[in-house]
Amino acid sequence: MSQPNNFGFGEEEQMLADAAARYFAEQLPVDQLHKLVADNPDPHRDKHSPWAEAQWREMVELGWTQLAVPEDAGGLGMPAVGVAGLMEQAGRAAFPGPLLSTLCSTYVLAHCNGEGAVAAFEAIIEGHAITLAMTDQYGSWNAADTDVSYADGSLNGTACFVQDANRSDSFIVSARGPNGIGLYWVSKGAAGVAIACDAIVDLTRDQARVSFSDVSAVELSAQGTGQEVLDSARPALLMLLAADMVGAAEWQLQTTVEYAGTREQFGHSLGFFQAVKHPLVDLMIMIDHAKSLVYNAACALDTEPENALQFALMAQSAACDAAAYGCSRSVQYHGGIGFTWECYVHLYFKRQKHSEMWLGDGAYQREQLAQLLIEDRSIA
Amino acid sequence: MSQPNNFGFGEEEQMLADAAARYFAEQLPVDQLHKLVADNPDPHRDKHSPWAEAQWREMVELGWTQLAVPEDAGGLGMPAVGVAGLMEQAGRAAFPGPLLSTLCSTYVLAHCNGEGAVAAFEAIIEGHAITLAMTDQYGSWNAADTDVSYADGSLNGTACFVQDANRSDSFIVSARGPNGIGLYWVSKGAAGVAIACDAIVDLTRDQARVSFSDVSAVELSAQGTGQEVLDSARPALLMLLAADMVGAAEWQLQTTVEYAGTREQFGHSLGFFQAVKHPLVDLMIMIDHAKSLVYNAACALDTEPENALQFALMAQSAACDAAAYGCSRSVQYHGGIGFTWECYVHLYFKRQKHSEMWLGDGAYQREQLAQLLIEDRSIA
Amino acid sequence: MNDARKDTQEQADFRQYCRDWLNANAPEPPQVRLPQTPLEIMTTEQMDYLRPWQKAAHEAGLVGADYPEDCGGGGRNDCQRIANQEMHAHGTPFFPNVIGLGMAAPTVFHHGSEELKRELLPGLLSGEDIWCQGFSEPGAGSDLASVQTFAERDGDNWVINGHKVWTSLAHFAEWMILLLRTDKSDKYNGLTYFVVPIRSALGNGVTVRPLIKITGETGFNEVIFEHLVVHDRYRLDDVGKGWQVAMTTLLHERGAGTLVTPTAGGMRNTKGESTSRAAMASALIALATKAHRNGKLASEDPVIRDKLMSLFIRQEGLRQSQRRAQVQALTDHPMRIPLQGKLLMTEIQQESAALALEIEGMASSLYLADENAPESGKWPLSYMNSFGMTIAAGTSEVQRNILGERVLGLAKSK
Amino acid sequence: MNDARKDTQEQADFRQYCRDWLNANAPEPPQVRLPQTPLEIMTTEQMDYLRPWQKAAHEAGLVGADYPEDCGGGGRNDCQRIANQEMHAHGTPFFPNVIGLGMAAPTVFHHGSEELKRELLPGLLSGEDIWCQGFSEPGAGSDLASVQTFAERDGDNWVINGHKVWTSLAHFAEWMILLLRTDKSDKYNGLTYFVVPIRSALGNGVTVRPLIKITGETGFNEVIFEHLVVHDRYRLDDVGKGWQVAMTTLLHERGAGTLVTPTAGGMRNTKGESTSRAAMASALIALATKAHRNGKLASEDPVIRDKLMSLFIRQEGLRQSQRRAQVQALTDHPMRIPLQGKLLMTEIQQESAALALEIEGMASSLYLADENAPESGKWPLSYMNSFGMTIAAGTSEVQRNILGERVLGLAKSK
Repeated sequence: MSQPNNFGFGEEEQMLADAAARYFAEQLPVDQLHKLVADNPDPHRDKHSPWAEAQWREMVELGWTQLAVPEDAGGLGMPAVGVAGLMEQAGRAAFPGPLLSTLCSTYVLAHCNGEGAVAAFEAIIEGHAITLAMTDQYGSWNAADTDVSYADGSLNGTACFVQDANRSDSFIVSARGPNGIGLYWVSKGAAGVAIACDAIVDLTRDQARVSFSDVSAVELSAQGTGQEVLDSARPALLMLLAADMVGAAEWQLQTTVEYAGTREQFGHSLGFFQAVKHPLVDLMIMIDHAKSLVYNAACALDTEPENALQFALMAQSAACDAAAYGCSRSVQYHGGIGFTWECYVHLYFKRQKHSEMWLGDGAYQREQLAQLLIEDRSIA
Repeated sequence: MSQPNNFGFGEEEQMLADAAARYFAEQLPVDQLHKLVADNPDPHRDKHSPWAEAQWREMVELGWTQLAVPEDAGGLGMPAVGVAGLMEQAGRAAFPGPLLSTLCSTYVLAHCNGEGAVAAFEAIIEGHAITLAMTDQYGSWNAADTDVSYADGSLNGTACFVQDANRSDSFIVSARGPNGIGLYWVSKGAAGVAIACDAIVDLTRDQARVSFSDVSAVELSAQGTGQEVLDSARPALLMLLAADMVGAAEWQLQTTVEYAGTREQFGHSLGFFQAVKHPLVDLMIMIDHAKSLVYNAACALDTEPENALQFALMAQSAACDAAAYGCSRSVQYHGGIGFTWECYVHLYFKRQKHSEMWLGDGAYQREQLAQLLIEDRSIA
Repeated sequence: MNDARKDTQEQADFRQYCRDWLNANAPEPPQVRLPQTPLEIMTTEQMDYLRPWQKAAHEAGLVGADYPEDCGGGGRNDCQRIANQEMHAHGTPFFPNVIGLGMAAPTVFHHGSEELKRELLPGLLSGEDIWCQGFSEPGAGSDLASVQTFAERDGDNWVINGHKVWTSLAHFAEWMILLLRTDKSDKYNGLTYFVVPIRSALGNGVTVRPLIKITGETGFNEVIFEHLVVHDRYRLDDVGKGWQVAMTTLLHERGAGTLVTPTAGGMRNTKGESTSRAAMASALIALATKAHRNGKLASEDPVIRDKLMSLFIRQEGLRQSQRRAQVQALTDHPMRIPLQGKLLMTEIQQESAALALEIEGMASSLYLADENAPESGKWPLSYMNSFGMTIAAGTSEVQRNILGERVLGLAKSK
Repeated sequence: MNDARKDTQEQADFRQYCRDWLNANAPEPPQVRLPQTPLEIMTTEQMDYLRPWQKAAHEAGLVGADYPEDCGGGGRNDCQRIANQEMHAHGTPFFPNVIGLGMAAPTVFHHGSEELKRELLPGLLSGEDIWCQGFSEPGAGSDLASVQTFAERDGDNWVINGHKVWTSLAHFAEWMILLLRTDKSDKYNGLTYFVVPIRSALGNGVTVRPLIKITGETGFNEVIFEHLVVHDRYRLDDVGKGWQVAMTTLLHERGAGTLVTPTAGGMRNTKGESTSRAAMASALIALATKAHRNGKLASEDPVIRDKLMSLFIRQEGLRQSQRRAQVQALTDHPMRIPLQGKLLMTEIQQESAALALEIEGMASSLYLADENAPESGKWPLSYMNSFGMTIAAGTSEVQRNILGERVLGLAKSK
């Protein structure tokens, strides 16, 4: 290994993380977030979910949305560990907007060599949000499984579980052609594109099925090369999602610890009781592991890409475990109040359960890791 | 299902269980057991392990060793649930003798139709101890995996992990012939039999490799029928072992609860602390599940054999879980004293870890059960 | 399990009667969507379907079978569980007056005056009067003895002021069981137990406001008392004995009381779907054999299989333990298994729902209103609702304390 | 991870020096079988191999690098961890004076008189004097402050009576750090801390008796004091300040102290086998690719794979957390990660050993003396020994209290 001791987390990265923490605390505190996204509790409410569009615009102005765009494509070329720091803060704020999607798309584009990639980077720099449309009807975690086909320059089929579909300006579509998987860029407004919102549990996310009917598309990565691009981008995607989840888990821990410190029962604060104290300690440890593994994975992206996949799988597995435990314990220890809509805890509960599944849960990451470490015996 | 509500546990079974509990409490209390089997702590001591031979003789007199021999073979034909009650008490006493082996052998013999089976039953009635010699060098839990071969009336090869080898009078050997697996009966003293003791962790057990060199053997079950016999006997074997483990786990629970009630730290008994109290409650629950499932499996052997396998797999899985947790918690909560040889807790710790592995651990049973319940969809 | 094997003659006759009656009279499946449990009944349409069913079952003698006849019961001996078994087997809907039947009835029966029993129990058993429970308060959840809602004596009356929360069914309820403070100087001996007619007092000392659950559904409420006047005849047992009376309520809530609660149906009411808890893991297996996970069926994933079987075994373990608890010789402490019931049922349900989400994978993101949601979004809903169960009626943490202290005899933690 | 990247010039030079010295001077593998940890050294043969190694490493400056020269140290700045890294990388044996280096030295250094430091530390660092620890007593395990072994003042001397247990290495030790009660009326302020020459007092006020562990091995002892007379100059810090001094000891034991403990080697001493804790999961993977389980390799069993990877990830998580703890900006509480170390290392080790038994299956029944035992019976031995680690030096339960209270700020449980 040849990673710097500090994960490459220097002054610039520190400043970004601090700025992001301040920004979210001021511009989207949790009471405001709740008002924004949880105003209507009815499960049968309109499927279009409200989001923080104004804050997204401000982030564009701040340059955060183009952080990961390489310098030679006109972006800021921030090391991945810095992007992780930002994403962690966005997760901590349960940010309802296409930041994660756009950053994920950026890392996919970085591995595309089609001409379209340059234009897509330019769009991001201009403030466009781009998202990935790659998942099949079964929610497969193998990005090469797609129900969209490509032939004669146009796309047909449906991508499911597309994140931020309504909040984004365009899609990166994975499609199967006669020579294999290719990646294509499609504007949301293009003829033949239809978006059908999903009614989802998570109140901070937006998800849809996106159908393509003879949609003409810009090639980002030629037929037969798409799988390799997605494989290369996977460590970054996992790392970014894990960073988001770690931030959200920290919110869950902190909020629950604060509640346990004030709520009294049987003459003591809840935190006095080992049945509460010890699980909260275990949660803290799980979060610490996940966070350290996220930084390690991010640092590997910057300095030892050959190890990035294994480290990203570890980070995501740890983040999923921390998320699952954090969800369960934050509601349980908030007691009756934690079971109500008015308590903010449910926002994070729902976001984390969603995140746990998006790129594959912990067990899935571990089996992927086992294939790397046991079959290949490539233990670091 | 057509089981009686009380698992068939009637007066006679109750009397037997009570008598066994009294017998062990009087004739082999744990301090005496420790003196008998744990006199020499040196890990490099002689491999021959001391055992409760006198008590075994008394059990023969009491008729306990022939309880499971069918009435038409001259035995007592006790329902399986009664045998389970006895085995539970033997496990609770960590009995160092060939009772479990002989009862397991009895249930194997019950499915053999060779002439030898009659003679073997007679031997058991006369007080002989018989054990199973069926395991290959890898400790395979599939009883048909054997390293012993049968040809021209004689056995060659080695059976490993043979329980009570030195404490038994004869072996039931699983051997592969040209037409498949058959079962054979071999006296310990027969020409060509060699016993090499294993140096094992468990102080209450005896284990050896038994080698056969041109040993002539009595046929119990003809070539090609052995697998079926072993499959038929498997529910009984699992149930008996699980009963033994449940009894031992109850000892672990009770002993640890008593210690937690008396040992004081920080001005309270250990049991005051939820970090001790709640895990002990969880252990109690695991034991209760395992015990109930053992009775259910035993009752199924008597009344609905078609369901006996699935219930026995459940019982053994639950017993393994309770054993693993009971081992870990009993030592941990006995603290420094629990880590010493003089504290009796280690006797049960070692016995349970041994039992957990003998017929397959919890995960193995669950995969077997999944094959029954998911593939066959034969859910009760 | 053939429950009939050990029936007395009275039970055997009654069992046959129940079967015949159910075959002829069990209700048709409803036109409205019913919630997963009676505590979540939200609409009058649901209530209008369920109330007549309880009334009919009561008239036929299947509800309150063991209560005396002058209390509206059947006057039978240990026959309620026969009726329950037959109703479960038949897959009938559940009864709407769940708090009345399970908690209020035995409490009134054990602690109420003869007059009060005869006044209240018939309407309770028939479902004409729905009941709710006023125990929890914003500051008194697990620590029930710290309730602050106060009743002040005023001649033959009491004047009640305070705030109760998590009161399921309060928006339908005619009556409420109510634990109140009558002496601020003594935590345990300063409590008194009342039954209070709240419906008639709505807007006149009583306000019922719906609370919204984490799921987005309503189903429980807060109830505010402002100078509500209640006659002393609605007091149960002596002044200052409220804590003891509440224990009777809680014991029955935990399934460890002396009177068998009339129950019908289970999680679901439609006849096709299985109605017992035992079917929870089977439902998961069925889900796993349909759901895709990582390119194959979830039921083929060995890690999922292992978890599924673990849950299945725990569920069967619970069932067999409850069977074992019926045989005195087979347990060493009469409360050892009964006191595990609530803890295990709710935790198994929670873990089952969590595993269902793993099985569904990304499809678990889809909720009730999504036409593509597996099983109509039932599992994310169940998972969220499961926390209501591990929190309410004694959190899992409190249940473990009770087991450790009462059964294992360990020192009291609080 | 290239630890050299951020070295100061002094560190870089010292690193090169260590490498050169180790290449030339690291000891040959021993003829005797060494135990898994220095706390289990049992025979003089083992000691005769290990003591000269510590002495040589000390003379070369690799032990005590950061201690002042007049205390027998190297007088360097933050160089001990450089030496440790190089010794780990080289796979040297461990040092026998583990309690001396890790606990006694920093305590004497922070609380002893200048004279005492110069008297005791050179022999401690060189390994000439082996040290042991007298904290635990039969009635004082986790609750350390309730020690009863009493020291009574007698002019310039103290007279000691009482009983210490679980004292590893006492049978080799020249010196002991000793927490004693000097005032029975005040639990915390009635303690005083001493260093005591026990070897010279054997048979004359001090008796050392071996205790046998659950594994059948010896390795720790009970120490009985009967009227042992110790001069007041061997007291550390003030009378009544023993609890505060003991905290210094425990902080260093938990790896959260200010002085880096000299450590070399790891679980094993042979050069071929990896020497660091980080290799534990790798060792399990290697085991799983050899062990048969249910007719195939254990490494092909998906449930085993899942557990293996979980452990591997936790282990890497701990390692990366310890790396993160070095960067102040990346943690919000300076003790948050350091205080996790002991808890996690010991629990990961325990779970690793438990998983190893699952991987071995029935072969895990075979113990040290069995010629067919996988890896010479190492794993059942490790599993049993692991409980020593989760119990000693603050049980896992106590560690979780400490983390919950000091880091999360929750109310004190005790």
